[in-house]
Amino acid sequence: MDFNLTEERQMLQDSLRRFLRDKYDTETRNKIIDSETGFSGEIWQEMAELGVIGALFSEDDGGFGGAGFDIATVFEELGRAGVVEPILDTALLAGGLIAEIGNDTQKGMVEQIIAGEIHLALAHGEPGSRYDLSRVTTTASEVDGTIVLNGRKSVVSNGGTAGHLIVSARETGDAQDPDGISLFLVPPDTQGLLITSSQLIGGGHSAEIILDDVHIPAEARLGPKGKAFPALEHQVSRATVALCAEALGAMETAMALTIEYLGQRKQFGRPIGSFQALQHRTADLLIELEQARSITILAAGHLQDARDIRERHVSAAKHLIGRIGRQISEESIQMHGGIAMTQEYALAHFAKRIVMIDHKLGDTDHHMERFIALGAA
Amino acid sequence: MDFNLTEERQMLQDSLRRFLRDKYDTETRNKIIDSETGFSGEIWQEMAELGVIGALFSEDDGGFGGAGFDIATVFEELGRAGVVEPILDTALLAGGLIAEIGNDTQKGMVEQIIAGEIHLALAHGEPGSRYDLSRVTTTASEVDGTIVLNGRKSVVSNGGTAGHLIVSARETGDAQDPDGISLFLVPPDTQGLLITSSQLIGGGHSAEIILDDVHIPAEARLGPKGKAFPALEHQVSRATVALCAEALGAMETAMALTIEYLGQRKQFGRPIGSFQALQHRTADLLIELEQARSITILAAGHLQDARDIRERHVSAAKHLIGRIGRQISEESIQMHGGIAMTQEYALAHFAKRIVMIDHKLGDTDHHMERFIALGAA
Amino acid sequence: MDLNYSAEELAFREDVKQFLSDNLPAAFSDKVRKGQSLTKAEHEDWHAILNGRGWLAGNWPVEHGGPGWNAVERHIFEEECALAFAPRIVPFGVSMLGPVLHKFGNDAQKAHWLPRILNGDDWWCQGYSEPGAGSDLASLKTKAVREGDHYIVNGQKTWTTLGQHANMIFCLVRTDPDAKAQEGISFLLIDMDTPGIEVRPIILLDGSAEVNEVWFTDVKVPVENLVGEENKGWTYAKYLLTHERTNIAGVGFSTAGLESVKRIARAEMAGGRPLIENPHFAARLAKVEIDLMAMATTNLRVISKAAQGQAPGVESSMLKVKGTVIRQDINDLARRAAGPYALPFASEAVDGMNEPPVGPDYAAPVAAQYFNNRKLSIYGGSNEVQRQIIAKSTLGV
Amino acid sequence: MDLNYSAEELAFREDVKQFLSDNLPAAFSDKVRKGQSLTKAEHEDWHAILNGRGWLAGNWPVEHGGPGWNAVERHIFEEECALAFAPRIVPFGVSMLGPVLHKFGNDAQKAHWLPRILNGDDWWCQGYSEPGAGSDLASLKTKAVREGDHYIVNGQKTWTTLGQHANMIFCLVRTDPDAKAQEGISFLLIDMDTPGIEVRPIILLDGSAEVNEVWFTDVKVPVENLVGEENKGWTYAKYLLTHERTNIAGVGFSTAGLESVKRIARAEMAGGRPLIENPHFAARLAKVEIDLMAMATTNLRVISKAAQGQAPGVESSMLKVKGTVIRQDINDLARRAAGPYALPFASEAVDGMNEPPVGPDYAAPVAAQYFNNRKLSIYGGSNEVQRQIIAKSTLGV
Repeated sequence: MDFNLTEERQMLQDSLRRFLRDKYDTETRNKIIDSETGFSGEIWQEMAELGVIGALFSEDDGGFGGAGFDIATVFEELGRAGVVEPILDTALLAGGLIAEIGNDTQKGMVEQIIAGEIHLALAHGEPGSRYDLSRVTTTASEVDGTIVLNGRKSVVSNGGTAGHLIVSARETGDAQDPDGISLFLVPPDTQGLLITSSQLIGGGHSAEIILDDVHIPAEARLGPKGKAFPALEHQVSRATVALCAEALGAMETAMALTIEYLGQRKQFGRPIGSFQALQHRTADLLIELEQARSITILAAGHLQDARDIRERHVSAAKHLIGRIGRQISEESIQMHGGIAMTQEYALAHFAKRIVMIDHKLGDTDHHMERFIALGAA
Repeated sequence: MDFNLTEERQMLQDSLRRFLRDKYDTETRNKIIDSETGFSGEIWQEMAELGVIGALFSEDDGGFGGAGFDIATVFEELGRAGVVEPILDTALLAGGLIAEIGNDTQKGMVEQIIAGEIHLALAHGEPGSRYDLSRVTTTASEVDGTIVLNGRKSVVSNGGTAGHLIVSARETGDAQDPDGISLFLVPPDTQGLLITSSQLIGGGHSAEIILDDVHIPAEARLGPKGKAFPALEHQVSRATVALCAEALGAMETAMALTIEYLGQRKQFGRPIGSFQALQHRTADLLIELEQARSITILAAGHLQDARDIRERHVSAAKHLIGRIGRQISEESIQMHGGIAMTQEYALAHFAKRIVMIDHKLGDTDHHMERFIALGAA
Repeated sequence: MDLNYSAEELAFREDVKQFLSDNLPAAFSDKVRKGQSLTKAEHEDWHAILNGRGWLAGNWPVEHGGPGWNAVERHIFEEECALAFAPRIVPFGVSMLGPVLHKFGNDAQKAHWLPRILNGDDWWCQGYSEPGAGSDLASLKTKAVREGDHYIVNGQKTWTTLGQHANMIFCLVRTDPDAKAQEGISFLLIDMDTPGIEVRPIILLDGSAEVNEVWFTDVKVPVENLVGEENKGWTYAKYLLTHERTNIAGVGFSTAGLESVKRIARAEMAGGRPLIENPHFAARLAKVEIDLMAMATTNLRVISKAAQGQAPGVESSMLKVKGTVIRQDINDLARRAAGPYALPFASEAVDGMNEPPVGPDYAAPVAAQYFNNRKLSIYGGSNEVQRQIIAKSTLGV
Repeated sequence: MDLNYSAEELAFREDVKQFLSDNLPAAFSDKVRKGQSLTKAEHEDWHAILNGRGWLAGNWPVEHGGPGWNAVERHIFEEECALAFAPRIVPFGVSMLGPVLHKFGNDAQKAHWLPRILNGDDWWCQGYSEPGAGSDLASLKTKAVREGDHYIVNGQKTWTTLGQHANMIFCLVRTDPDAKAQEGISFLLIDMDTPGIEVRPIILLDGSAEVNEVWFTDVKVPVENLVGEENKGWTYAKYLLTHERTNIAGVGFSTAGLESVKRIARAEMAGGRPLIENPHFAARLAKVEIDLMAMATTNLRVISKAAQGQAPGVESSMLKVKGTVIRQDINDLARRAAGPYALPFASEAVDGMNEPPVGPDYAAPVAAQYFNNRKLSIYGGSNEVQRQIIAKSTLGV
């Protein structure tokens, strides 16, 4: 049993933390958020050079990490600095799928991903799918080696700016059936794709994507026909751990800002941190922050275990992060008062980011139900 | 709209409060709790003379009240004083059923009930029924004008000391079917009845009752054959409002004791009520106490409405009382510290009584589910 | 005890319903339902419609042009407006300044300003809060120095809601710098067009620009714009804070909000069934609904006492805390119910732009409203201040 | 990072399991599982069994007869004991007095008292709390006045757990009445058979009689029973409070408790299905289980640091608060799960009487345990005191 980071991860954490502390303040972030693409190519490139993306892939895939604790280390720092660049979409969701089930040609993209040269998005969610991972109604029909996609994908993070889309579509089975789902690599300029991009609360962009008779070659299929679900679930669980770690980092910053503010701000002639009611609430938040840290460690540590154990821990983590995230986010704002409501004060971003993570890859109730179901199974 | 008590109810409240303040201190109560029957016949008689029982019956039935606010007025006072006498079982559950569906002979008992001369119990719950009111597996079979009862009744409040039992049994239908349930007046000395009494936490006694070929005459049936459920549900809803009001009164006392203690008790050289963390928690409890009062008023006020409206409000009330009850009970103990854990300090009884009410006639989750189901219907 | 409204009250409720059905423009209620902001002109139109019926200033006495409602009637009116998704009455002139002028204004001030409020000639805003003064109003620093028949005002106000639309501001200013914290404060009416005033928007975390900073640099204010006595402003401010507490429980808003959540939860599918049938979501909904049932009854108890002439005491603070917690819980449920579609940022939800929304209509405003309404427990005397008031009045230590 | 136990640790865990399976009397674990109290003789038997294996005093160094375990091994032992429903080791001699004597006792005291603790010759109890002194230990009033080679002790102690079984008590007494609050306190060992000592049981709200008041009237205590220096007792008490914090998180108890709740919820039927399938109950269970998963990991993080020689800081306070809240939540679930059968009062659950239980076995103790364990957040430094420690160490104000 050892809860210390390895030397390599410690170095990556240190250098990433230093880099972001120097480069990523609230003003910079707000400019990035309001920019055309919603992210900074420059920052992206520099993070790639620091090894941030390579740390998310195993050595076999050309990276130098890829384990749960690598993911947690990177995303805790991204969360701590409030980074809005969609590394999760490119490197974990799309990149992870290519590395896991892509053929040798497709896997050639991983090197470019690690180098920070290409951006990807996973177009999976649909208007009616909510958080059900196996619900896919977009269809893929194959005729003479050509595949035709029809359907609609919703709230596709990074979908408007990605150079490559991975689109899920159903080849067989009912709408909810895990079996029968395939993944396809689709260039965004393919005819029949209508992509409408919009800003997300808390940073980043997403796209609504309509697929109207989109023709792609059969070689665009990623992995075996209709059997993509296990890989999808696996990569989503890795991304879910990343979201937990990101939220953890963001909560650390929210608490640090709150504690600093409680010490500085005076009301009725005393620092507000000297008021016992706020002290005890702060203590409760600090306790919950440790709970959030522990459940993230636990999920990261079980990411390489068998499916049921892995998913049960991941759902436990995302549930608890959602629960604690709401508490820390709301309490940080409340204990600050009005200032926390302003866009130009750092906390505003962190509070939004933490709460909106509850809307990504399953919310706290969804994962609680899943935790219960996995335990009963 | 008028939230003032009528003059009659105000008088009853005043006289009952005065009587109990004089007669019913912690030492007295603890002696009553540990006595053979678990209640004081003397106190019972005096309360009957004050009109406490008569206030629970309508004028048509020989009383002078019987409405929701009469029930709430009486039971709030009983709760405030921590009274353990099982008036609810005799007067509301059993007495209410006799008044509602009894024939003229049976109704003759109401006068005796009001006079405080007889004690009754409703033997309805069974080992597997939990809080499901329509689950009855005890059977009644009629042969030649004689009814034979077989089954088991569990946690029958006042079942060991009542002079008359009302036993529910199934004449037709499945175990969960509301239809097919009848009620029978059974003298406790009838052959085939095995009654084992035990103490309840928070005061009072209950009995486990085994019915082994218990023969009773057909005239012992209360109301029409197999059609007792609506009356049962109605009287249980009246009793549920009584429990809510009792819990409300007990919570008022718990808060009063807590507030008094916070002002007196010193720690680190200051009254502990001057510590802001406790002040804010006290404020939250006082807010919830008002919530508890309001939901009780609301349920009492809808007790005479149509079934669905009535039951929806009653379930809302019992749910909220369970939720707030736990909070006020636990927080009162916590803010007191060790002293609250001792039997001889008044709070101990109130804390227990409040929490154990959640185990009577449906707990907070049961009533939440019922509230949801009644809304969806 | 009687939980029922009287026949007169029920008839009045029907009147209000009918009036709203006849006179509330669908374009306005649509915007409110979708969480969109009204333009200045739309606000003014709605005020004019209400004023035409004599119902703009529900808490004003008849002699000043109010309808003479008691607490129950005011409650009925507010509740029906909320349920019909009517725009909020902009409170600064009608609900806040009005009562202060009724009680403390001189005859000239009453004659001049009160009709202008009803007629919509002035758009008032509030200059109370200052940077660094949050719930501790007594520590404010904006100074007014008497020079001849003017005050010269210097300082800064903040959290000035809708100040961008206003031509008038009522301010608390420090007129005696040597007095103790709560003394030496005066209540001034200031024309926003006076040279030296600058209004800068504060962008909030939901992207909205509804609050402002107002800067005063050597602003000349005629002495006749002083309300009441110099250095007694704190008294008037406290009085106003009490009057601001009308409808503090927000029962109508919560009731309407809960209906919106149910609409979303009926439309959203989760695991192949409507979300509203999901037991965990249904449980969250039921708990808030029951909390609201209880709180609405507490509110009626307070209103009923007020209609009988008893002033509400600590109950106002209780209703403030519970009322805002319930509204925030409902906002939280709405964002949960919307699922992934809560993520896209819908700028029109808050500042009146009109891009087509991403995803279902109902999802567009929910996250912004959730974040924006974090303010409910902060402003108007934070919930911490309210808890302190409740505890002090009970514990007495 | 590595969440796995080492091969040695796993082997040790197997050893402990095997030992418990071979040596823990079923009659004892049965009583623990049913929430019944052990008799004095049963407690002593269990201590003797553990001592026979050298495992009675897990936190004692080898030189004094301890097994020399590090924090991880201690944790494994405690967890396995809890999961096997082994009786708790009575902590007063082994976990509390022992470490104080190791560090502050003189050689004679060590030679005399330590073997007697291991051998079960003495049953120790604790004389810290006094009426009116709760979490504020420094305000204690029991006096010890030196007269020749004795102290004369007068005063009253309370909350003395299992004092009815004890022949020895270690006490904090005031030896310098003029010193400031936390000074002038000494640490005395007192024979309970000395004339002038009276033990009176305190009946708790669950009917149990496990705690006592102890009255001292002119009790003569030989000066050689003073531990360490006169007037330095506060230092030793603080040291002891730290040592009392071993297993402060109670992970094993909570894990075993959660299993009990699941057993009840599988057996209880609600609406025709096992209660554990009821979504609302399942949700309560899942939340606590997940809280416990996280807290157990925090606990391991602290233990792992401790095994590496780092002293736990504010984490102890965090584990105290979260650990007790989780245990209390589990007690709350157990009482809910039992339904109406939680109502009957089962006196054997707490004081060793043996009436047949009403209803299923599992239901008998749950309500009493729920009420009894309200103490968890009160004693050992109340959760309020712990929050204060956490806040102070972070906010520094």
